[in-house]
Amino acid sequence: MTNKLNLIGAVNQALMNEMELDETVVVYGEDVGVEGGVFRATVDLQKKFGEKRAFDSPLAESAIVGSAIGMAINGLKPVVEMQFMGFSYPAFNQIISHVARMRNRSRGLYNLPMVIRAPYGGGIRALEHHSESTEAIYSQIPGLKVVIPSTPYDAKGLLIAAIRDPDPVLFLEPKRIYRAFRQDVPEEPYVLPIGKAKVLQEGEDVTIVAWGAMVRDTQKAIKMVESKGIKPELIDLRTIAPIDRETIIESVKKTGRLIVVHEAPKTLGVGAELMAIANEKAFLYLEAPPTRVTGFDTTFPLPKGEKHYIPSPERIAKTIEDVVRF
Amino acid sequence: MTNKLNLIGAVNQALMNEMELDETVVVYGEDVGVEGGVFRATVDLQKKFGEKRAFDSPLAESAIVGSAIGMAINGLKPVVEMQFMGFSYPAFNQIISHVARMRNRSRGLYNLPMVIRAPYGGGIRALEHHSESTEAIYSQIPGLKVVIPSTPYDAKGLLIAAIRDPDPVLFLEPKRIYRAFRQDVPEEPYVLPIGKAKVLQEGEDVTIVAWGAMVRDTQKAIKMVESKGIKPELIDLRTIAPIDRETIIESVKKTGRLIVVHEAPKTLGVGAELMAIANEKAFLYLEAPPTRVTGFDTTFPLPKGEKHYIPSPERIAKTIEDVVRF
Amino acid sequence: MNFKDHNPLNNKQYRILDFNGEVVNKEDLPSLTEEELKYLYKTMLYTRMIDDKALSYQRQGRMLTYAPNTGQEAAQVGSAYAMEKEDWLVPAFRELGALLVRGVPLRNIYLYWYGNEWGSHMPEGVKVLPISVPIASQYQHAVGIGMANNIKEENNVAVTYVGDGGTSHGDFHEALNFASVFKAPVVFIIQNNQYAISVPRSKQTASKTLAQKAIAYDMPGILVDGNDIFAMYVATKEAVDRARRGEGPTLIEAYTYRLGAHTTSDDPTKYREDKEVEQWKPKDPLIRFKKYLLNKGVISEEWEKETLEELEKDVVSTFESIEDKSDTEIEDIFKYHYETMPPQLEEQLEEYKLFLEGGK
Amino acid sequence: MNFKDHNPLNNKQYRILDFNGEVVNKEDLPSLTEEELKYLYKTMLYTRMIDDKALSYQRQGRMLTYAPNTGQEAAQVGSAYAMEKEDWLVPAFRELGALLVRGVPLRNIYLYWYGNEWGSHMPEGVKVLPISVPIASQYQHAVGIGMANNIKEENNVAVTYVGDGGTSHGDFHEALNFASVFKAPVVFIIQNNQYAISVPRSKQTASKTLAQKAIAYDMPGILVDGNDIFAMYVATKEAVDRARRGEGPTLIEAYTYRLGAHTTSDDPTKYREDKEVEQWKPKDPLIRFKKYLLNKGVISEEWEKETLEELEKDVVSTFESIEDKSDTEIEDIFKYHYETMPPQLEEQLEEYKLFLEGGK
Amino acid sequence: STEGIESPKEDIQTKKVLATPVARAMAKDLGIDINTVEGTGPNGRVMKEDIRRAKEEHLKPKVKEGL
Ligand SMILES: Cc1ncc(C[n+]2csc(CCOP(=O)(O)OP(=O)(O)O)c2C)c(N)n1
Ligand SMILES: Cc1ncc(C[n+]2csc(CCOP(=O)(O)OP(=O)(O)O)c2C)c(N)n1
Ligand SMILES: [Mg+2]
Ligand SMILES: [Mg+2]
Ligand SMILES: [Mg+2]
Repeated sequence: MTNKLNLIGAVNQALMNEMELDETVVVYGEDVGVEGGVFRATVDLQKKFGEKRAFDSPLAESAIVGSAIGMAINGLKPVVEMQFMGFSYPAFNQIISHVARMRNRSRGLYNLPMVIRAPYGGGIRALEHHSESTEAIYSQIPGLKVVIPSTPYDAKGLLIAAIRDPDPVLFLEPKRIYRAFRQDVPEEPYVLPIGKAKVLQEGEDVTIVAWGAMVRDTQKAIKMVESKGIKPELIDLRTIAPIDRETIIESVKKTGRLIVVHEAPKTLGVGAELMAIANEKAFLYLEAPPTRVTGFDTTFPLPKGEKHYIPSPERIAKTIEDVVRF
Repeated sequence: MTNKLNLIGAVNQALMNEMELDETVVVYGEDVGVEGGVFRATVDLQKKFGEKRAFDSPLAESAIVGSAIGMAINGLKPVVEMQFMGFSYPAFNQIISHVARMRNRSRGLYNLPMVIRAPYGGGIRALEHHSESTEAIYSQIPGLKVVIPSTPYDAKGLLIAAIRDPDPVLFLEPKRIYRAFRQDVPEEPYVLPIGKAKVLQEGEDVTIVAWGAMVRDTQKAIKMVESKGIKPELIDLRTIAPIDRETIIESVKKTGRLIVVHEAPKTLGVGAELMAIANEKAFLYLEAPPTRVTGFDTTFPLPKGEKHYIPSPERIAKTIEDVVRF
Repeated sequence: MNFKDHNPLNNKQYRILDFNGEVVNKEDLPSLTEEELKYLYKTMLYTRMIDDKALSYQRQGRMLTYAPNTGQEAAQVGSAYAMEKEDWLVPAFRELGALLVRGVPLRNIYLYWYGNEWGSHMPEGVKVLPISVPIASQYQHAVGIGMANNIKEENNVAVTYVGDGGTSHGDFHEALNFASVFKAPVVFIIQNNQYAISVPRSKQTASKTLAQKAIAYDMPGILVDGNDIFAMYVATKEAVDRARRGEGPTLIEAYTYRLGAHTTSDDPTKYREDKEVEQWKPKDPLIRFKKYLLNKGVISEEWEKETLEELEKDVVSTFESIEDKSDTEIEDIFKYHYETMPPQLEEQLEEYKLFLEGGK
Repeated sequence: MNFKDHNPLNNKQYRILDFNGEVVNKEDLPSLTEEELKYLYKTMLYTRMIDDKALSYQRQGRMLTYAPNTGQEAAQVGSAYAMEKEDWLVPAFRELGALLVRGVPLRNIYLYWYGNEWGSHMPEGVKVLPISVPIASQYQHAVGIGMANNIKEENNVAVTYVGDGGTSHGDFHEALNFASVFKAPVVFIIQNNQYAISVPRSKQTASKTLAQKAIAYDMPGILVDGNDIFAMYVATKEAVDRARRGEGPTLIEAYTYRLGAHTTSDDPTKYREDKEVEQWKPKDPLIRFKKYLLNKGVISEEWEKETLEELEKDVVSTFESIEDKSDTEIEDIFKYHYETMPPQLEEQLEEYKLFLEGGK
Repeated sequence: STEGIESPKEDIQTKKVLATPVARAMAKDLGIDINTVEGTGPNGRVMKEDIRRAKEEHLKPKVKEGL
């Protein structure tokens, strides 16, 4: 059986499925219980599984993550929510100093099968701190996995995989497309592999890598350039850490060209790493400089400026043309 | 008049000079006052300028940085210390959400002329969290400047520049070389430009970019390869954010080759950004793939493993040869 | 009044006006002129009006997310009115009444919620920090302001606000601890409006009162009826005076209620009973204060009607003066990150402008 | 004993043995067997011996930075002894005595301070978390362990430690608040050894006691003479029992003194008077307990001498068994970051091994 | 890594040739000195096609060799 679900619905169903199957899964965070999350990702979990397994916490991100560490050590699989990625920073010390390090610190004794969920990215005309994309910060932390789905189907399969993963996973949900479209999503639980990118569209002229909400904008851009005879290959990175280098490298070797599209600022964004990888692993195949289309090196603007910030399909399309015609 | 100072002495003198000249400069942090800092960077400041301007704070990094924000808004120039870079993370929310954003948030009204100092990097056989190099995390935050000196002379000039800078500066001190060597340092205050890299050695075969303690290791590596007729150009990046692209690009155009050396993990390190810049700005000049010599994508090991982690002169030398012979 | 007489462990609210606008604590009744009383009430009406209009603009799709203050006007206006010209206000994001008292023009406020950073650019001489969204983080800024006052041997005070939810945050604790250690002249106000979005106060912390958290720092802490403008004014005044006298910080819990939604994106019927809201409605701080003022003959229904008309005009014209004219200038996105734009930013700005012009 | 009888605001230390080893609170004297008493004293001696040897190895350049526990043995051993087999210990980094009581082998402890991660790989069945260096962060892990116990309806308790300095940290506050809201079965112990490196307790916080910080969470808080092993044992036992009964968390301030340096890198003469140290020396928890045990005839000087010899042998042979044999295996640096090494790490490991072999 | 291609470094040219890495790789493979190839790309950049053409020209019998 499948249902037409949007991305937030798929997240909710993934949680439902796993809480049903595995009673060690517990879900908590700010407004997660009674209200079911400010985006309704956790709606009905408390009704269905009770206050013990889906509950509201006090307003304290460090303690949310810090307590999840203890829970994970003590046999549970906590799935905690940071209400927005921009409010994950009070938990930064717990994440970098403990979540990512406990397994190595204890030489494999204490693993942390926990998930930190957070809506991320801009484009919903929100207040300050509600629009940022700092995946590059988290993706450089050894010991942490970072996953970003771009469709309802992927969201469900990747979130279930994240919950079942023996290692801690930061699961970032592109809030701009929470309700953008629906897809057939199987009712049953299923997993998609963490650490594997997905070739969404084969092509030969240029490799384009995107993730999260930017996948759709990139698809729009591709539509624009296809009419001009350009055949891009589109890869949805899906896992930002660890990066699926194999898929990227293979594609770049084929096309000789790489464009990375992300919403985050340019400097030290994930684009830089993908460009570096292309250099290290496919240098002699390069026919044009690996390139990035990104947000500016600025704070994400308040709503009246945000349309400038997020790379538009037009900006992406222009870059594709530039790179292909290089 | 000059004195032979080591790097920590130069830091101390820079603070002395500025506190003398500018009574709005105040220095505080954990163990900063009576003790003069666990590395003695702030020694005698309290004696000289009193408890009001150099003092111990409670053990709370977020409040140290958070209060410095208020001070800076209220007319002072706080220079606060994070005892180690690995303990700056509890302050991460204050740094990314406020320090870096206050000026833009208020459209130029509230600037924050503050400095956050922190010893950073490994190689002193220290406990966990005492050896890390996470400059890439901070260097990607719009609104923040990140400076790393590699010599006593630079340390003094750059720290004074940081204190006088109208914008917030994260000043990272390579603790491994705090006492490694002495240099003639003028007693008088002087500034070196923030945002400018320094060509330490001209050469034509390959551009090598390093900073902090890795500069010296790179110099050792260069000695090794020079005997083989290789002439590297060595650039000390000095300011990690914003990067002095001009100096890098000019050099890469000349040599056609780029190697970045850093102690931080490879993935998403500053090396990736420099490689990306080389691609964007000097692609057609590249005769070999831009390359990096870095720490592993792991947590910095406890002392019995640290010798493996930090790129050794031998590892660097080998890479230079590989790249030049490419 | 003396904080010593108000042990927060007794869980008794400090009050001057009761729900009917009767004075129950004559001794502490502040001596304010009629002009001042009118000003206070008018500012509360203004606050309410700004909320009401913002909500209706929002429903019409003319405004973005907005966080209303309805029910908390006394806590905001009363406390801020205790400040002096040179004092600093360090708000969270639900202190509209306090911002108005401290001289922030409505234009700024609406610009901010309308999604333009210029809203946080305060006019000359207005010592108010921008709205702070990361919960409790602003408490530490106020501490730093206070510490700087001590260092500079200046006499100003910082007044800062947080919600009940914010008391759970680490930054709250660190701020109070710093302030007490450094005897920083800071007044910490908690607007306990009983909810942090959907999470009720009872789930936020197990302590009987939020004011009692002051005991952890040997700091005076007082529980105040936050819907009583006189109580808020007097308690804050005493705290401000203490701070100015060099006696250090104070924690004030303003016990109040968020009559509206958390923000316009929120639907409170999901997590609280209408009954509860109904019970709080008669405690509306405007009703209470109005009764008092009518009784005293300070205002009349007439006066209120005229005032409301005047305020409405002001609110409507201010909103219309920014509506559809407040798109962010592209340069502004780049220009204010550093005193001088680094080459990277200049390049990005240039490239983007070229792109918009359709050029290479 | 009942926590209600020990209001932390009174600033009176809970005590059973006085400085001379005399029982001053007969009622609360725990009924421990001679074997138990000997075990406790022996463990204190062991702790002291491990410190002494580590310091001398360090001076000889055979050991790295080490954080001594001298003076705090009663606080550590007494509290940990109140735990049951299935309880969790969540240490900071200065709880050697507690680790020993909970079954952490000295080999692990020395390996850790010798700079090898295997020191934190606890043997099967030892429910002790690794040493936690980021101050106060571990308090939250203990809370999570406690919350999990509630969720799983298990009966275990988590006991966690922090220093006086750590009470200033945001994580401390958030942990206590969470624990009280969720009634987590956690015992929070503060080893107030009067210093955070160089910063004295008086500069750390303005509160009279650290125990009174419990009031902020409506949690029992008790100030205990931390150099009195019985008081520490009894107070912790009551807290552990309470927690196990589902009555929630407790905060215990162990009032003690760090007789040694912060770590071997620290020189305390820079920031404290010898006089102060001298005043504390007679309060050494070992002296007090020994007097009691000698008086009671539980031990003899003979027994102590023999025990010390035995312990010294153990300590020396353990240290020598790891000395110079504990270099980190290269693979170990890579292998434990994830259950399965991602290709990047495999490649980096391979490349590095190749490099070491001198290959390409 | 550097893909193991071994060849001694060319003499340092006073004027840098502009070329894409793929063109440099082809030149190397085909034993062509990229510095002698005329680039037809933007700003005289040496492209894949230029190397291919250079190779073809290189293979063409030279006129003066006819006897
Ligand atoms: C650090 C942080 N975490 C989460 C949020 C999201 N958030 C915005 S308001 C709010 C509730 C705040 O409650 P309270 O402190 O009681 O203030 P109130 O909204 O009631 O005025 C939350 C969780 C935030 N802004 N900052
Ligand atoms: C978050 C953090 N900040 C700073 C440090 C550096 N540091 C290590 S121990 C210490 C003092 C701790 O004092 P206290 O909590 O009293 O414990 P004690 O050392 O006395 O046992 C400091 C500042 C740290 N480890 N973690
Ligand atoms: Mg400055
Ligand atoms: Mg609230
Ligand atoms: Mg201490």
